[in-house]
Amino acid sequence: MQTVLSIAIDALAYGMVLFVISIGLSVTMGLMRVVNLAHGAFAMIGGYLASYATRDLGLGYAPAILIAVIATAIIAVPIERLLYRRIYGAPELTQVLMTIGITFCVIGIANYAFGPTLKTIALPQTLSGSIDLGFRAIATHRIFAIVCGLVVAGGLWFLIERTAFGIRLRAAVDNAPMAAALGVRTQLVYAISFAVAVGLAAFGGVVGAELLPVEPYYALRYMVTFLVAVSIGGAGSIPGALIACLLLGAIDTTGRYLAPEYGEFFFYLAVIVIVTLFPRGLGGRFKS
Amino acid sequence: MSLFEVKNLRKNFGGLAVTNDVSLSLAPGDRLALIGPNGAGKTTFVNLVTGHLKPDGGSITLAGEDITGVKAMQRVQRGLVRSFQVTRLFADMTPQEHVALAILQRDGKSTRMFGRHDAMRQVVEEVGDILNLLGLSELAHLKVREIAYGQQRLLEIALAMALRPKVLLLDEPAAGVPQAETARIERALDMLPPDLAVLMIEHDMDLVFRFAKRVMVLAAGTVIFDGSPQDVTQDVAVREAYLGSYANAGSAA
Amino acid sequence: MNSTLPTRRRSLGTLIGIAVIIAASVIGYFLFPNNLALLTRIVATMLLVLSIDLVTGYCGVATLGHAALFGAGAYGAGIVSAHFGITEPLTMTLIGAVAGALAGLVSGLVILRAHGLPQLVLSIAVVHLFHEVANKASSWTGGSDGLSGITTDALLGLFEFDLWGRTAYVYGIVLLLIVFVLLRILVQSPFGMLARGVREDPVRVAAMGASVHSVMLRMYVISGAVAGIGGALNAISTQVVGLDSLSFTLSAEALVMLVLGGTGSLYGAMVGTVSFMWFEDVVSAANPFHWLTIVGALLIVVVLFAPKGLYGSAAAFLSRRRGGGK
Amino acid sequence: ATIKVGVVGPFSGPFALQGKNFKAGIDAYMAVNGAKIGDNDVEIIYRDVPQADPAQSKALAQELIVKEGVQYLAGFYFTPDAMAATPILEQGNVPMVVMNAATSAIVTKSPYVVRTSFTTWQTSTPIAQVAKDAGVDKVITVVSDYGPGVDAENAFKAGFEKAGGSVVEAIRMPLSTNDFSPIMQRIKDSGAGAVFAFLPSGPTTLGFVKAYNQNGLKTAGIKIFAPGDLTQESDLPALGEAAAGMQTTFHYAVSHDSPENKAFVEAASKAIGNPAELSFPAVGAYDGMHVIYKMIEATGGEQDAKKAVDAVKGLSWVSPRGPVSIDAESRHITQNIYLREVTKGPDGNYINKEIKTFERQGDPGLAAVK
Amino acid sequence: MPAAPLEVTKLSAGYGPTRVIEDISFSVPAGERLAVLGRNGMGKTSLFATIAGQTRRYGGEIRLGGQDIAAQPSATRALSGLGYVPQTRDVFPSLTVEENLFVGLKSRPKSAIEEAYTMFPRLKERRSNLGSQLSGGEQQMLSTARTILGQPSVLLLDEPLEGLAPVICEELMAAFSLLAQSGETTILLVEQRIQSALEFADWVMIMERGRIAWTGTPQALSADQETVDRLLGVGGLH
Ligand SMILES: Nc1ncnc2c1ncn2[C@@H]1O[C@H](COP(=O)(O)OP(=O)(O)OP(=O)(O)O)[C@@H](O)[C@H]1O
Ligand SMILES: Nc1ncnc2c1ncn2[C@@H]1O[C@H](COP(=O)(O)OP(=O)(O)OP(=O)(O)O)[C@@H](O)[C@H]1O
Ligand SMILES: CC(C)C[C@H](N)C(=O)O
Ligand SMILES: [Mg+2]
Ligand SMILES: [Mg+2]
Repeated sequence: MQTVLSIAIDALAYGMVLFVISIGLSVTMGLMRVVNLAHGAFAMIGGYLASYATRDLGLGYAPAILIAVIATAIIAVPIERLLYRRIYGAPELTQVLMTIGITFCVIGIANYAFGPTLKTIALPQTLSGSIDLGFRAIATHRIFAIVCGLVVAGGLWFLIERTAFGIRLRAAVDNAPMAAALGVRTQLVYAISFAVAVGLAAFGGVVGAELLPVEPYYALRYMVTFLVAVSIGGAGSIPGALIACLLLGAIDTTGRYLAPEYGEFFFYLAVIVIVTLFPRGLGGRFKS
Repeated sequence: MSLFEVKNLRKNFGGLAVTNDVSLSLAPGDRLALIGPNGAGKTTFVNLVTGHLKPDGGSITLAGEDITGVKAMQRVQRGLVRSFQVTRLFADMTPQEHVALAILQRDGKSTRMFGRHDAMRQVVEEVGDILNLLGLSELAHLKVREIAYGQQRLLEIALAMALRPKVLLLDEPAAGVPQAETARIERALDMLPPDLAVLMIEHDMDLVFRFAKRVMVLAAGTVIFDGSPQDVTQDVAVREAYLGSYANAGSAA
Repeated sequence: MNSTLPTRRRSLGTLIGIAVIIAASVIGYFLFPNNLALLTRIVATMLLVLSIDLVTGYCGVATLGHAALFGAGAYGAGIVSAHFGITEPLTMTLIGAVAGALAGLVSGLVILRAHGLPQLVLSIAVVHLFHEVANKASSWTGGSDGLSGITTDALLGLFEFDLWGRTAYVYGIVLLLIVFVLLRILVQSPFGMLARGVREDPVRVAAMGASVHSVMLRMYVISGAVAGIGGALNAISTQVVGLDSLSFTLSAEALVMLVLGGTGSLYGAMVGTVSFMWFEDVVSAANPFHWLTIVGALLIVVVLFAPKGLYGSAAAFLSRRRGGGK
Repeated sequence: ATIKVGVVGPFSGPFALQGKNFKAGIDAYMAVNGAKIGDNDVEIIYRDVPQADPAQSKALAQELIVKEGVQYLAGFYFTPDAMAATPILEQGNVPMVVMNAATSAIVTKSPYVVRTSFTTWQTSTPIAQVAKDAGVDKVITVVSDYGPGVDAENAFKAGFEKAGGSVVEAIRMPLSTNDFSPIMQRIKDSGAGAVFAFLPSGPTTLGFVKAYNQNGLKTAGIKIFAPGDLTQESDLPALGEAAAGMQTTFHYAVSHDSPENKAFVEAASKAIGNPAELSFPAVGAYDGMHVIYKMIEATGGEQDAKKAVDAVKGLSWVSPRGPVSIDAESRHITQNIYLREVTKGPDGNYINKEIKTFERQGDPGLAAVK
Repeated sequence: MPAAPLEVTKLSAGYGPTRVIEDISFSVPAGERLAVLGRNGMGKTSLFATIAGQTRRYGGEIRLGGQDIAAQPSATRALSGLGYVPQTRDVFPSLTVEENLFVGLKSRPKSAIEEAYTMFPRLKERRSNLGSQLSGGEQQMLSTARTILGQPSVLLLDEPLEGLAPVICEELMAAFSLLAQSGETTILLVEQRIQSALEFADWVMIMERGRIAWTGTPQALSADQETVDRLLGVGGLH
């Protein structure tokens, strides 16, 4: 029983970290319909900035997160204007080409600027210890990640499903020329959404850095993980992404506990089973 | 024995009974128009019959065989062919290629991996005939994405014709086609083999009354009328639900 | 390649293609006589990229897992040589093709269960499963140390596979030519047209009475055979097979090459492979430490200025010029 | 004349750090010993294989030999890459100096292979004795599920059982594991008194070590034993406090206290730019260059692979890692293996501090696979 | 005299290198109902799309209420009072009916959506359905209602009756007439049902291969069978 509970807690914590990092990608892929393979690159930029802020500038964790999110979003603005704007609505494969190119560049630049070693983000005292749950210990930081996940999920869901901005965004995505013909300033809507998605990536990069440490190859190393999480959830669906991440966290954790030597195998087998059962993703909002 | 028979077909979307116990039968040579208000369930009916949707109940027989559980494409192979209300075409292919593909498919040659479709003289000839019939010859080599919508509608019909079906279901074949071109469609329809059974959904009443020998009216998923074109204009329920003042203007044609 | 030209012009196209391939190979041979191993690798990769083009460009199946088929061919050819003493190159190639086709069948059955993004994920899952199996079956595959001990007889009993890689190169070119011609015939056949139809609108294809699933599955098997030949060529010329030949990375790279050249045309696949690998070789030799950035920049530039890929955009440009001239 | 040395390694991509260390070691050696041997200039040509990719490695090796005309091949971080290049050595008349790849069998693939790094068997065997001496009888092994991991598992098991201990459970986990909590839970549940772990150096070590602490294994007194890959110096700044007290065995620590090492570290730090990035591949490369220089001297710059290799068989010298020699029969390096503990160094940074030496260790792996 | 709600001068446009609109000039007085007729592929849709800012314009001016909007992006044109109901309907498939209507509101209060429901009760019944789940006719209603909610001063309707039941057509035409009579909306209508179009319009414009081939009153056109035959095809009128 303890074991089950223990696995459950690990699964929840891991799933939430996954969620925090991948949800931004769900927005770009599902809502903006851009297969943004550079998502990890933005998460990584966030991580580097936060690491720099805490390690070199000696700032606290909270301001570091804030700086990382805002600065990454700002960095993303010209990239959106010059590059992404050209691939909205382009065939998926073209988007893949462009965003992989961006990822390569970011990796190269990060490697050049920060060197190839791991970078950590200093945690405040309150988050760096572990909490004793009685039957086991869990890192305080993971609790923090779980809370972050829930807050992000709630906030984003509200933004997209319940606000005028969310409706306009979804309209623009469905059919940009028509949305424009109805007076939606699609470019602005896109730019804002992109900034939000990138900000989320950066946020996830910082919060998840304990599990997925920041280094130049981060941008590609976890790309598949994010991609899987997002599409299992159904791109664009926030509840879907949440469920998917928790589910994948559970499968991964359980597999790793019960049969670590086949961990990867079970994980991808499970992915196949889930996709076969839910070919549009768990929360798929779109017709096939 | 009828060629095509639908019995007690039912379909719900959520709580909405879109198809409610609909039965219908077609004999070879039938020309039936299925009309009804928007959202009455006409397209859904076609989708059910062709296997694009799964019915909640009821049965469908084609030439004496129960095809209720048969896959959509096999229904087509057995001679049940449809056109789409909103055109579904291959945007990057030419009308010629479309029709050739349909003919090759009909003849069971579409999966040949050697030999080129355009090397088969018969096919090319037949493609030419069909395109000509629908006035699409000039556009034969343009990509479909470059031709006007109305012409795409004609191509939809060309495809259905090329498949040489036993039963043809046309979902608003004239929607978006100007009256002048409608004449072309009518002409094409006239040239269909006489023993073919045709069911046509249309909101263009002029066309309906010129074409149909029998009219069925669907409203809210239920058949409210099944009879001759003459009688339908006299039916109070149909007038109110659908025809409006058209009934007064009379089925002049 | 989309409009229906008269037959003669099409065969002419194939002939021109053959001539270009031969010319390019000869030029390659004399221009880079010391780089034949690289050229052979390019040819092997080209077969993989062509194979992806069959399912992606012609059937619209998104895949990031195609190395599974390539790797199956490589391991198939490698294992029969290392463990069963079958060292005749033609036989090894054939076995590679069969292994690839089988892998194509298996991954096709899995991957075709979804569309779009989920499909992409299925393909990723498949290549990871293959990778994992190969890693686990290390007594057969050598696991992560790689399968070594592959030996190859002289080709036709005459030509040894030598250090300079001449035999391997010529053999690769011959394989490429055969595959190219067969694929030209395939994509111009009714089946090829049907496949394009599937890419554009599967619902319409089904409404014509054709089975979308079976078209795509067949294409997957064919594509597996092509990729398998590429894998076998790699095994024969390198004499080592590593897990990388079953990796996501290779799958992704090959897809990038395809898109770079332009999907939906055999030439695009070949142009993409050559340009990417050549470019990579040049810049990574020039600066082994920071070349990734330059390659990244190249990809961005291509999307900005040749959105249909190098070949695709060039072809579109030419046909527009020609069209405008009329 | 100019004598060219072709170096194949991961200079970009996820293992760029290791390739960077290759280059630092080579640059350091040449900075200290000059780029000239007699009248011959030595020129290094680098070729990048970012991840294990034997076909690419072979193509590049061949290009180096045939086109660039290199007389020596060197580098090779990954086993399959090294393996792939071995068949062309004889034909090309080129010796290969392996500066890292750590599978025992590589040296058997061609008589022209010389290795100046280590094998996983070599570094993992001594820690078994350490564990036993620490009073541990039951150990659980946890390794990454790939070649070197399996080697480490076997090496430890063999050594530990010989010492009278027992391995209660052997876990192999996917290389891509990010979250190690469930593994830690398994370790706890196994009832073992200590864990033997192998993870390749790099990002995952951070998660592993953190999970070890945060899941309360450290406080529960479950010790961790590992070869030095887990505490590579370049990972230490990130691991920091979490790794403190961890004991590993390895052939080289940057903190090794000897005049040779001091000189090496100084030169290599300069070459690499950021001293924190310096770690073991650099010393493999440094010594590899030493071997190559000796070969060049012996052949007088002529291309004669057999003579060159013969000349270094039995060669011994004092490397930055301590006294070493090339075993005449296996052509693999015989060296000291050190037990080290992670502690804060004099300048406040964490280091691997050597606390015990296992002298003159050969490669037990060769015997084991034979 | 106030500027005409819509004035087009020497407009030409097309797709890529192919021109499909050639040198078109016309102007529509306030509250007028203009019918644009023509056979398939003659450029009616392209004309509207160009006015709405969705094709490549090669030259010419488009004035909305006297202001040149030709260089403005589509959204700006819409916000300054241009309404466009495209032939292909273009409902947002992944938005519900209500959300579709919401997008059309521009900055009007949400309660205004009721106006659309009054016009098409059918839409109210299906308010929480996704756009992709609507029947053809329902999509047409939604598309029209969505644009009208934005209270455009110039309304471009591209075959708004297509696929609608005869009763609904009548109601809709009546509604359009009302809108025009209020004087605040100027309507341009493309319609294949020539009879309906002529009953509705004050003025008729016929297009032929991207150019204006004929203009005049509906009465004049009805009387001119030769033009009808030539420009609209045989048997155009019944
Ligand atoms: N997937 C679905 N989920 C929910 N409701 C649906 C779905 N598909 C169709 N409907 C509803 O079912 C009803 C019938 O639709 P159908 O398309 O059959 O109508 P129709 O008679 O063809 O109308 P029209 O003449 O306007 O084309 C419509 O009200 C539609 O909104
Ligand atoms: N996206 C496009 N790309 C290239 N050419 C196009 C495109 N859309 C339309 N055309 C061409 O422009 C011309 C005018 O088409 P348009 O759709 O404006 O005609 P229309 O008068 O609205 O016809 P319909 O009555 O069929 O709707 C046609 O010849 C058509 O082939
Ligand atoms: C442990 C690692 C340094 C070994 C290396 N990756 C190899 O393949 O041999
Ligand atoms: Mg319908
Ligand atoms: Mg039109």
